[in-house]
Amino acid sequence: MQLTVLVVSLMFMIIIALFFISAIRASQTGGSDLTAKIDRSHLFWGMLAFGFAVTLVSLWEWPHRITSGQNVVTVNATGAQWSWGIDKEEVPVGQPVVFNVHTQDVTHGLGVVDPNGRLLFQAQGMPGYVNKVEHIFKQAGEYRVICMEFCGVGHHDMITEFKVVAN
Amino acid sequence: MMWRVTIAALIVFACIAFRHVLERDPVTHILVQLPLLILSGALLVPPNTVLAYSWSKGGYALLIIAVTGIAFWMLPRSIDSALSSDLVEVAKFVSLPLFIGVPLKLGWASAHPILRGFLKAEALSMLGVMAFLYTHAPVRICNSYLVSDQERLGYGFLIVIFFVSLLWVTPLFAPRNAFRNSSARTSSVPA
Amino acid sequence: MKAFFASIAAAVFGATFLWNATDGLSALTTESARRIAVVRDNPYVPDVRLETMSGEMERLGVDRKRTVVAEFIYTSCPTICRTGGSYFARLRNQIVAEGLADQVRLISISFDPETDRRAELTQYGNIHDADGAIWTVARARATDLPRLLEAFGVVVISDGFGGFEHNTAMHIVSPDGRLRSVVDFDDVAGALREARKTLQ
Amino acid sequence: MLMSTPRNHANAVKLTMLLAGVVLILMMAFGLVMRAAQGGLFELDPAFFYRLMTAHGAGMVGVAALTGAAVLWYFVSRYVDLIEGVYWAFLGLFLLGVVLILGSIFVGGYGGAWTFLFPLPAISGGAWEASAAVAFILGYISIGVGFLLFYLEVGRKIVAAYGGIGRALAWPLAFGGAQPDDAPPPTIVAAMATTVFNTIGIVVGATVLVSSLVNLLVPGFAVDALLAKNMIYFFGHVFINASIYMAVIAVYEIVPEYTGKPWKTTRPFALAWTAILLFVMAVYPHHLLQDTVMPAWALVMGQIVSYLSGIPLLVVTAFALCVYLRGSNIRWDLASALLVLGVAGWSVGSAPAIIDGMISVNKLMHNTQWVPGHFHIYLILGEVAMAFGFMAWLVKDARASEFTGIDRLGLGIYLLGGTGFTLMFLISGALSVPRRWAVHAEEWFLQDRIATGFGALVVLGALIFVALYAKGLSARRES
Repeated sequence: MQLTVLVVSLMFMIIIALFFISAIRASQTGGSDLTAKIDRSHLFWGMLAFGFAVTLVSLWEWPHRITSGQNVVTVNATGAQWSWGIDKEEVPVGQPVVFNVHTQDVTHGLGVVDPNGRLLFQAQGMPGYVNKVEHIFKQAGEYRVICMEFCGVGHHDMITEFKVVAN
Repeated sequence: MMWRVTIAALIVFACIAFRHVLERDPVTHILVQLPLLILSGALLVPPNTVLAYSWSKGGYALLIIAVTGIAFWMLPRSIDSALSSDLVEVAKFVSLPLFIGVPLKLGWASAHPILRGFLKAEALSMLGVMAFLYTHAPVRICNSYLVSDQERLGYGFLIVIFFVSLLWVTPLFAPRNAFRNSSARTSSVPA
Repeated sequence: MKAFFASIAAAVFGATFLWNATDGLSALTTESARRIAVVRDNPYVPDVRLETMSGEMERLGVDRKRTVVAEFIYTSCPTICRTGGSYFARLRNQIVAEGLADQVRLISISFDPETDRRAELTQYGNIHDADGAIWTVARARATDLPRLLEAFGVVVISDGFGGFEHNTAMHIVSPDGRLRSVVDFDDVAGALREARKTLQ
Repeated sequence: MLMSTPRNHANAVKLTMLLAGVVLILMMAFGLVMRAAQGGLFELDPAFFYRLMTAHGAGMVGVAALTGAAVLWYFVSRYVDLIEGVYWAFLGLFLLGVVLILGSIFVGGYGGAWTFLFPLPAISGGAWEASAAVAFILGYISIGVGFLLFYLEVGRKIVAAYGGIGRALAWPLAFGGAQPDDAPPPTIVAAMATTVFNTIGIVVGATVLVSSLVNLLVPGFAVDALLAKNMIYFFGHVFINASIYMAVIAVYEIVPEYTGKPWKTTRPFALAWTAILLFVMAVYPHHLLQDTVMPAWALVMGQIVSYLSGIPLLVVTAFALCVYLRGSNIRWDLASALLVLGVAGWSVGSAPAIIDGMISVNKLMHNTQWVPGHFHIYLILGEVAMAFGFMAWLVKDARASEFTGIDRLGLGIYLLGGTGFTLMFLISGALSVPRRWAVHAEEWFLQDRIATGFGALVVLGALIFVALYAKGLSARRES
């Protein structure tokens, strides 16, 4: 997913850059640049339509939805300067796991990293509130919890581990 | 002059006569009674009175005194004291008109437009602080009032912010004494 | 120039005035001002007699051998007194654990003597496991209440539904009958620390 | 040609830009040190790292806003009479704020990041005292007051001269069928819009700053963390955006000098600026997409407005500049090249920003180095490039040749360094490297070290620009 995001972003960035490069070239030659090939109102309506489609697709299923039911595993994760406390050492593969993110002091960011070092999801832990985030783990292994919101001098040391096990 | 003094006196009299009703609820106490007392003080000053003294130039000294008074009466403990001590209650009825209302009006008249704008912006910010603290404080701020009252007071501040900013911003869309380009250096005319 | 000096004078006057009015910017509320004043003045608490849940009359004030940690409650309180009670229970456990059982006395004082009779006091004690040895629940006489509340700086107002709202805290009274400090109702560690100070 | 900027205002702005140039290089050097330390090139005490980070963040936001404000003042003073004293008061309060902030960081040890996210300033875990955080917040308040005075003066003069906020925003043209010739110039429209939203931002900022101050002085007076966060991000987002939207005035005013075609207020332009005015304020919830306790509508609004904000930028500003350049025979020199680069970099940087503004992506990319990736594009290749372009233009008369070898070298180094540096951030973000970590895992060292190399090029390029500017200033003084 992250690499897709990177590739898509770079693609858009290059397209935008190309517009400028072609315009800069056309500034001296008098030739036509990329903007000459596009009608501005088309660009406007095109961007609007594209945005509408992307919004619909990306929010059709609410990204923060929390399923309820018997096979949901709940984990309480509590951030404190500077360590994470999690009340389960093992969670199952293939089942929805809901993380209740708490904090004892300042704002922390719960980030869960898979055995390959890839960030799977994150949520903020804020004083006085409990943010909930759900994930279904696909493979067993050692996972790490890190802090994603700057919380003081020990921010980078807030690393703890838990296991995802097959049933 | 006479009718302004009469109205001011009537307002102060009403604030005293109905003080039990007004002070029972922090919303009417802080958002009705206190502003009315300030208003009564302001009424004592004839419109467009500009003090000709050199010390009052720019209105700074007067406005600082008024702001000090306002800051004092924004303190929750001052409100509590007014309710628990007769002396402070009397001081309230005297100080709000005379040490806030009067200097505020006098200082405002000689204040530079930027100073006025600055004070308006700061007033909105401080009202925001009050709304923030009263709606979200985890502790009871005034011993004399219930927590639910305190929260209503916070929302009262929000409503005040809404109307006051409307009052101050609306004229900026149609300034009375400004005609297009009256003080503009030039419009974008190619030379 | 005169205007400048007048402004400076007004600002200095205003700052001094506000500084004094807030105890050096540290107390914006009556509650925090009261705590600062208590630490500064150590006022004597009135030597009133409290009727405990076991029916004895107990003196609050001078000539005690123990430090008293007092809180103010009413037993029909649905919210904060209950929580306060559980923190008091924690404080009691700490006192036992640290061997201070014969040096610190905990009293929950009801300011609602009309409703809170012995039965109610006892029931409140039972809920929180207060057996009277270290921690007892007591009520003040109606005639003593005003000066007692005044001395402790507790303000009780009716919430309009038959209950009360009041500022809740733990009050530490040294053996010589002086109020030494006031800490948050949930600050068990702070109360213990302050109580220890009075024992030295 | 437009009437020129009054000499006294021009001199004040020139001094500002010199100060800003020096601060920029210092802050870039801080950034370079942090990147090198992350790459394991040397050991840095984490507490010191986070202090540098705080200084870098606050310093960069401050200097971006300062340069933007200088651009605005310089050009708005061509159209209305501005009081010079207000500018000096603004600069004085700004410098007072800088002194307080630097003091709080390097004397008091404050390292709670420029965002002062409640309640971190009050709960440092022993790293700094509350007094240091108080000094930091007082520094912000001083800067905020300075900006408030600045905008009050600009705002009231524009309102008086152009007949109200609506007219200054060219609403009669946008919504009423008035003719473009009667509309205020682009500078005025942009200045009015930034004045309105940044004044609102400052008022909200003052509220949360004072509340934080109350909390620091009287800890029992806690504030609500979610509300504080909303207000802080509203303020922070509006403030940093305002700096870019102010700096783009330099493009409207300077590029026409090079092409001979005036930049006109058109209907799309007027509509775009009104849209910007609303979007800048409505978009901030995209900073809170991971707070599931926020109302869902606010998060949806954050995602949608985040995308919509790209439209005025790409369809109006960027598109117009491209159309404008075509066949313009623009004279290229350091100034015109950097100004065009500024708009290009800003536009390019919007892509990763918009994508991070999607809730589902945000869960994976936010608070990784992806985020500094996108805003370093906005800054290095956007706002700061425009500021350097403005500086080069200010002294261009003092220089003999138009587009010298050293100009081209500086530009090339800066562009290469900026591109590489920001790309490494984006790549690291995609590889799940968290942002704001003093100590990195060894597997991230490679990207950190490459970024350090590119970062050094950025600093070198900036040094060349600032040196050329200083030289230009002194040459002009002699002549």
